[in-house]
Amino acid sequence: MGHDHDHHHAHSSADAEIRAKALESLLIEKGLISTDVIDEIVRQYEEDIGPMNGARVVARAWSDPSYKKWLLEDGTAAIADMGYSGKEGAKMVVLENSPSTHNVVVCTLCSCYPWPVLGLPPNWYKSYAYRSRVVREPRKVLSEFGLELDESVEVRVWDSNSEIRYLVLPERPEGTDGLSADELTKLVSRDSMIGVAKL
Amino acid sequence: MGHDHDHHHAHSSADAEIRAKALESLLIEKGLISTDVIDEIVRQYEEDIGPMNGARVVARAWSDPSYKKWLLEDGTAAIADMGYSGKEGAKMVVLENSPSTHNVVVCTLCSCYPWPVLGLPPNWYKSYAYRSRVVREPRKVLSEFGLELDESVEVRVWDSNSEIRYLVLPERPEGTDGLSADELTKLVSRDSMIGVAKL
Amino acid sequence: MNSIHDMGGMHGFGKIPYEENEPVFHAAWEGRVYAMAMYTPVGVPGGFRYMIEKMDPADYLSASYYEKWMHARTQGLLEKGIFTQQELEAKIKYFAEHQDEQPPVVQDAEKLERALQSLVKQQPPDPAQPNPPKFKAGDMIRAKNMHPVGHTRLPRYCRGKLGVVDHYYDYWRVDDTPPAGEEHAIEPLYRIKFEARELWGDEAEPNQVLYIDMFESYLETSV
Amino acid sequence: MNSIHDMGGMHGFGKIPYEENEPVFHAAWEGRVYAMAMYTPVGVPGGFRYMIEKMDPADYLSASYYEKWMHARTQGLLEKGIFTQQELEAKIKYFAEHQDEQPPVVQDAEKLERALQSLVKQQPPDPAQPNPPKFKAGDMIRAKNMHPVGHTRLPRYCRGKLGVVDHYYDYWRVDDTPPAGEEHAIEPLYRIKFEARELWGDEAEPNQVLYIDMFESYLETSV
Repeated sequence: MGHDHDHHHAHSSADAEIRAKALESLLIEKGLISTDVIDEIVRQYEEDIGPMNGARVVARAWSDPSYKKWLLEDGTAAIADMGYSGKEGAKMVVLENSPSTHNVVVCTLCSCYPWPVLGLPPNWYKSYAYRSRVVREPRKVLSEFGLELDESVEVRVWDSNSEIRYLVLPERPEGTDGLSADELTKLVSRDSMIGVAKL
Repeated sequence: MGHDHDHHHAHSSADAEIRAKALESLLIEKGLISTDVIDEIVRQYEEDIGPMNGARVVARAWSDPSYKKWLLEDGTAAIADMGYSGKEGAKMVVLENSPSTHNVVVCTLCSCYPWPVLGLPPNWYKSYAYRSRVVREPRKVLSEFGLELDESVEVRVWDSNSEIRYLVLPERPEGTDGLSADELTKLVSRDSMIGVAKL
Repeated sequence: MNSIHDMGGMHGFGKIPYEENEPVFHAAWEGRVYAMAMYTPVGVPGGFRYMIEKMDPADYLSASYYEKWMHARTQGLLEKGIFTQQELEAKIKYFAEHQDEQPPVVQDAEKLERALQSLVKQQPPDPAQPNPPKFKAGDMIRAKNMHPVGHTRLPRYCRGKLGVVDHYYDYWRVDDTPPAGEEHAIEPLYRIKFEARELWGDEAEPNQVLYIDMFESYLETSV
Repeated sequence: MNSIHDMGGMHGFGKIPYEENEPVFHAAWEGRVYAMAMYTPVGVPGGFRYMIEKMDPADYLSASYYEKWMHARTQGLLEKGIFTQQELEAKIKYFAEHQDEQPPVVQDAEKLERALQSLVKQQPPDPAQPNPPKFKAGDMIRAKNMHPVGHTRLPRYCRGKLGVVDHYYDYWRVDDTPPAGEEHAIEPLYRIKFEARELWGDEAEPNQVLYIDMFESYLETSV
């Protein structure tokens, strides 16, 4: 989908590894962090904290109208009810997509992202191309993701740069009436909860 | 006066030399340019076209009130009368400094500069620091050049980005009453004609 | 700070790079840098984001995401005096010359417990302040034309633009660099809605709006 | 184009580098690139400046001035089909492997004469157009909030700002990328004066104004 601007330092990732080892070594020697903290945080973000969390929230909202109502009224509390809270999720706002409204989230200044429900952001979300372009030409950007929106659809771009974090509630796909919440969870992609894809 | 942001590619100037040779070789083989054109243009900018031209204009204006009047009214014609015209000097405007007004010139978008009277710009004029800062904090920038201006002096920053080019007419230094135009010429610095220095 | 990080609306960055089935971390060091950046209990002077924004713009653009995080974490520790440049360079030299060596392994149940607590801790908004919010939903506002040298969360592309207050959210700590000697202010936070045309003029795409959260001190009553 | 070249008002570039007794060219290749850039009688598609602005922003920031010129000249010749990427790479390879070799030497009195004429040629403004200038000195204007993807000479820091027409200068060719299939427009050009406070808000320095020349299509009547 185009070239990655991180290529400029591609040659130095060996250096980065060495510098990271030096930093870890100093922090451990100074007693500021321990190996198990680093190992466990990495493990949690690799295994437990990721878009499957957001997908469970979305599936429950699709399955339970009263939960959906609560989620849209008080995202933080409704998401905490699923066990998801903490860093980069102090205040969660859920944005409902509909046939007439499409929401898409960015952080132009850095890469703010709702960690408790989506984990750590993918590279494209952190890319200079996405950060610079989606506020100015969201339809063109979305079309590069394969999502063509009719002009009648209002595109709402959310630049998340205070402490508020956003989760997009995608439209429930057709033909999923009989599915359980667990089955629905598997349908919900990360990209649909950022707003660069529909389901 | 601080680090030069060109350091990032310092290692590649050998590459640049090779690429320049390749380009020259192709252009000559294709019959688009000749060696004497390149040699002579380089020679002219190294020897003939530089701030000494502007200095002669300034010295004449200091010495001859009617020339000064003409210069301020029609810079292009008055400068052409000294034999200076051509590329990046199609329309010249001369800006007179005074005890109450200080003019300083920049090109924020690239590095437009009045070639016929000042030659090619120095690196600091082309630096990202100068281009980004002098429109926003000219007094601070000028103080880095050693020029402290009283708050009562109006600072006029000129961002030259159409085809108009500017030459600052600095104030004549005190104690120069008896000097000839030739002697005055030697006093006029490049920086004073850009507006980052007084004489 | 009007630095390169404030890139909303810029041209020139090409197409968006997309990777199918992207891993959380592309190399083990990225995850370790992430954990050290977030779970070392030492603050970064001026804030983590500001430390990144102050990078040389060419370095900012050429560094990868976790290289920027490593820079901010390392620079912050240097400025706090946790270790010296000499100590750091000696360590880098050591690991460059001993590529099979690893940092020491230390387990610490207490540190782990604290980290796991902070990972999931709910952080509520700040308590209400003596002055009530100045704006309410529906008010027309103008985002200030401000150019602070310190950190700010008001991007350039919104400054000076007319918008509407869409929602008021409690009081929150203003992340901007406070004036010397002052604490971070606690202010009402609002969701502001801008029409794309107001932001981008004739080049705006049709039927687009932008929502962005702004602290009260970013806003002026529109005239 | 809102690319990195449009850096007026940005923070983060540090102090201004100053070199005493700076030579015109810091290396012989710089002068030769300058001459080739300006005196090769083949235009650069879209214009020389635009070709530089379209560089990847990280490359733009890390390239030196004459490296940018070389890029624009070379890229322009490639796009015009004057030589191919293969020919260029072969030449680069040749000179990399034969560092003592020089390009061929060819003298051409006719080319030299043309170059010297164009060096000093007076280029007058364009002739007046059927529509007279819309503004006159003293008029309040607002610079348009425009964000064209093509080249423009209206920097971001002036857009949307209120100023005063200070002077009208004849008709000039608008350097901006024209719409597809159209020629560059010829328009009245004005000198516009902005108060620093209008541009920079509270952070403006005292007693400062900015003058900048703007084509008529950059201006709106202020309301």
